[in-house]
Amino acid sequence: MPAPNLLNRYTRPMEGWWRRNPFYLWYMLREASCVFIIAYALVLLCGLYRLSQGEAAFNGWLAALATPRSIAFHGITAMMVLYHAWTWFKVMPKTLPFIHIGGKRMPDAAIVTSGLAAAVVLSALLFVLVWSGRS
Amino acid sequence: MQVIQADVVIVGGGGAGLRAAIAAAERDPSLRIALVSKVVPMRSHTVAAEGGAAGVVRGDDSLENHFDDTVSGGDWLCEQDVVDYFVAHCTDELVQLERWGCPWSRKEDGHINVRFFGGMKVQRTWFAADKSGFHILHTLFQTSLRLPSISRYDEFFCADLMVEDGKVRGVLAIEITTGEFFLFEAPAVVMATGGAGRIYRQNTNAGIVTGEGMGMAYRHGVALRDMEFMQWHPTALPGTGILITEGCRGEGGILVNKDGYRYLQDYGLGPLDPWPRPKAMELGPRDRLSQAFWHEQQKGRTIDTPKGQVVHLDLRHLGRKKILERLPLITEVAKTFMGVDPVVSPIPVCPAVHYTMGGIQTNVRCETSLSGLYAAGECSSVGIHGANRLGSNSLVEIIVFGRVAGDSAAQHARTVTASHGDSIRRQAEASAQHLLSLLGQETGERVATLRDAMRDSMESGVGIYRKQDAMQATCETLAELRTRYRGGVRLDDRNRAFNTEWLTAIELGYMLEVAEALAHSALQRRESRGAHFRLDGYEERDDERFLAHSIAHFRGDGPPLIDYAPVTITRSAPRTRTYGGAGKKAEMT
Amino acid sequence: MIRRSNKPVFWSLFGAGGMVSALIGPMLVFVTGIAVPLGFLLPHDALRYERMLALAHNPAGKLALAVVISLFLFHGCHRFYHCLHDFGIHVTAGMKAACHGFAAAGTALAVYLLLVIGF
Amino acid sequence: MTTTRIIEIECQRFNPQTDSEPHFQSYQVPFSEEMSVLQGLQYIKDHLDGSLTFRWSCRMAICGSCGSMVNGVPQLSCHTFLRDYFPDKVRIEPLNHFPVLRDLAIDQTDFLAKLESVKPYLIPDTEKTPAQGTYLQTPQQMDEYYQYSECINCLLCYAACPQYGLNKEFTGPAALALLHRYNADSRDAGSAERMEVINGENGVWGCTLVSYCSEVCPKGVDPARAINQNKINSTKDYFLRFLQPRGGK
Repeated sequence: MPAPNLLNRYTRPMEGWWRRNPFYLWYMLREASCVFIIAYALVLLCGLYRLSQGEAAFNGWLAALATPRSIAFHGITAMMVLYHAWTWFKVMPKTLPFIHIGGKRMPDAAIVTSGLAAAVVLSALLFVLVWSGRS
Repeated sequence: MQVIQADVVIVGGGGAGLRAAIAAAERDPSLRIALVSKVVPMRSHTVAAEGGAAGVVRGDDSLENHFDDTVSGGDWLCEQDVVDYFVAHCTDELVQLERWGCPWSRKEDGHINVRFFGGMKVQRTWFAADKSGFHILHTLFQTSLRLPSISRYDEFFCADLMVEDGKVRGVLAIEITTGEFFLFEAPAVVMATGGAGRIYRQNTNAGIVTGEGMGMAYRHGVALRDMEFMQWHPTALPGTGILITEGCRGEGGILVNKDGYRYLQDYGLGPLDPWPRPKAMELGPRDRLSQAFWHEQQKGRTIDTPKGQVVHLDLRHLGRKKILERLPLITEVAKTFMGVDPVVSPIPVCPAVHYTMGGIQTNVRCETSLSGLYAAGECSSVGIHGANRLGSNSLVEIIVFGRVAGDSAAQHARTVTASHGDSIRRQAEASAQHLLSLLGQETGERVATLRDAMRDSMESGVGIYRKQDAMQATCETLAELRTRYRGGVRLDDRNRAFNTEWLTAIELGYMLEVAEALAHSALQRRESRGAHFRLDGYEERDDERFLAHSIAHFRGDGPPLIDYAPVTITRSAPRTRTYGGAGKKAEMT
Repeated sequence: MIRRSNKPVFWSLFGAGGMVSALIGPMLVFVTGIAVPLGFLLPHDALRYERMLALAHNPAGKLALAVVISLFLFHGCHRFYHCLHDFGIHVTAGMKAACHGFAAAGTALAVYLLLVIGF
Repeated sequence: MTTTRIIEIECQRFNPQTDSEPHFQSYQVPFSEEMSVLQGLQYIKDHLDGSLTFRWSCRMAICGSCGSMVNGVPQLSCHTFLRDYFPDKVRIEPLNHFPVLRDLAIDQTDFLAKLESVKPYLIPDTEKTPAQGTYLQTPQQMDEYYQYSECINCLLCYAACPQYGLNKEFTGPAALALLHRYNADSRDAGSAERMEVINGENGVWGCTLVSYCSEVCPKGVDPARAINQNKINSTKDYFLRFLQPRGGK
């Protein structure tokens, strides 16, 4: 048989690649969180617009927030943003150079933990701030 | 057939081949250098070397020490002038690697760290954790990328040498992807194809270590020297033959038999204390350690496992920290392939074929008897290993003599005028037709059948210990296997593209011939020296008759012709090889 | 010569937004979208008009609001076009510009509104 | 001896001379406790079907030849064991994202070109001769780059990286990890030369931190980290050039 000069090459298509492995599904879920973050920013923007229009308008916005549909949306958004936050801190060590403390390399787990701790502290502060303003 | 014009063709992309390519390219950037390798360079077997490379750096060490360790380790079968050249250039080459980025392990102050290896008086082994070969290979490969005059032909299987009028004229290779033939025409060819450990069943070598480079030179009339000297590594994993580095013992690991007894003290390697101590006990030379295992097995003091007889390599006393820091690869290998964590249990080990001391005969300039053909690394016999290679000498051999071979070949290529290639092309066509005929065989045996028969026969006839009858039987078996091979192997795969079965069949043809050269060299050496140990009345070294290199000459379909050549002895006359306490005494007197 | 990517600009904004949303995002969504509207853990009037207006009048409050809205948008929009790419949709320069433009427009609107609200 | 069991190994087959699409073929392979997937393939090659094509060499996870998709996960077949799949079957495919040459053998030329593009060699300040001795480098300085030097180029990370699958121009995990290995080496002065690769659209910016590359790496190299800390370096480089237009040279 003569040596073939032009050989077929087969390259597997990428269609549906994210379904091939659970790792990719979790990645896609993380990326999908962006839609909810955008939507939430628009909700806030809308609130700011209503605030600029006066008390009645702003109260309308507040009332809209209390509708079941809005609560459901914010429920899902909260979960997605929470997942985003978790993945954000989990990959944080990968975005940093090695940190040496006293000649020892800081373990990745410590970086992840400090990130999560910062989130917990700041979230608690935010909660207290809002809570302290109750009438 | 495609024809490629080059000035220097280097066959083999391991440590020696890459070092040769770099040397040739640096010597003369106008040379066209073709690096032909059956695997992408970083897959070469250099990658698997663990322990390290010897180079004198400590104030309490000297070139003389390195010379003595090498020559006595080689049981005085070394070319002493070559060893002198070698030890004088080791450190420079290791420093050069460092300057190219090799991550040698360091001391706290930033200087290179060195460790003990078997058969060494003073710590001299440069190491990069226990991945020294890996780092050397990748450093050389990556450095070679800087040099535009090196053209790489990755996954080109070199199948034959082109020779005319006693001169090498190039090589014939198969592009593995397509199965197409390529003729590389060049006035200088460097063989850097590695050893032949795969002619044995139980070995530490990668699947590509099949010795066809030796076989090609041999078939074209270049002698194979000292082939009977195969090194068994005393510590490999049973079953797979995966290597457990000597570095383990350098760090203080001990070998014990089934009674937990450090049996090496019974074989002239003791006393036990102090430990670790150079050239004694577990840091004795590899041949002695492998032989001691054999004796323990005869006495029924080894441990019986489903994968064969083993002894235990115990590292536990070193402690978790040191084990993980100095021997991370071994820890991982033992866990994965044996399910043993060296921190908590001893590793079961047994000897396995490790290194081919003999090979293509060359002089100190890596020249062979065939004009224009050079050889370096494990495929060559430049003369530094003698009858038993000292641990840590092979990794440094590939860079010292890889460089020499590259330099010599470049120089040769500059002085020789290119000739027209019509007759060479006809020769290449003929060779290609012959190789292609293997593809068409309708009848015959499976490659694996012949290959396994060869391996079993090598294990039984030319193993750690050798006897006349068994060696004779192996020689006969090999002759018969060669006949059967000529009778035809039948391939399942008749395609040209990426036909690895076809390549294995070509390899097998060369392997059988190399195996035959080995077996006959062994049969005719009626003495015991280094790694060649006989139990049939020739247990002693016989300097009267055998202080000589065996030289195997190819004789077509018949058995090889074995003759002998003198050993160059400049200043170290043969003495008794002594290790352990006896060694201490011998040195003092 | 390899052309330099302009990603550093948008990646910085993406990263800043990702960090802010990771640090306080979940709590912010919980407070404004769940706790206050339901009166769960926090009273209904925690976000009452006067208090929010005071926040928007305060320079630090203005900054906080602008930063949250803007960075959330930049973070989300950057990731959004990567998402399109991941789904095998070819992302043109125009689509990238549209994504970043959307975030920039949202930012501009927020700043404008904060100025309208006054000090 | 341990008892011999039979496992089904299903291999993707593709012959470039006759096939336009791959298909699967099953083999019944007897195996023992310590047998790797590679040994299973070798058994097939030796005894059942000599035409099955795959690369292998060291069989101890250091040469990087034998990467393949084992039940959908990029693995070194010598380092993956049949016992872990029995009694289910094992499905072996060539590494994802690469063109298939034949059966399990993929075309690695694209990777080799990318490796070369990152200048993976020491670019010293001034060339010195061996006579001048070695550089000094403390263990802590080594620690900055050593893990990235442990890459065996097995390409599992490329098979794990959807960004490489979607965009073949992306330089990819192993090559960028090696780039960083040299940049982080205290002996090297070539960072500025390599910055161009980092800064490009297909340099570190082709990565979206899926980080599966680091997950599948058999040597703990963590290419995702090498890439993503360079996003910060690239960003600094982007803005600093406005402050010092000739900076970095």
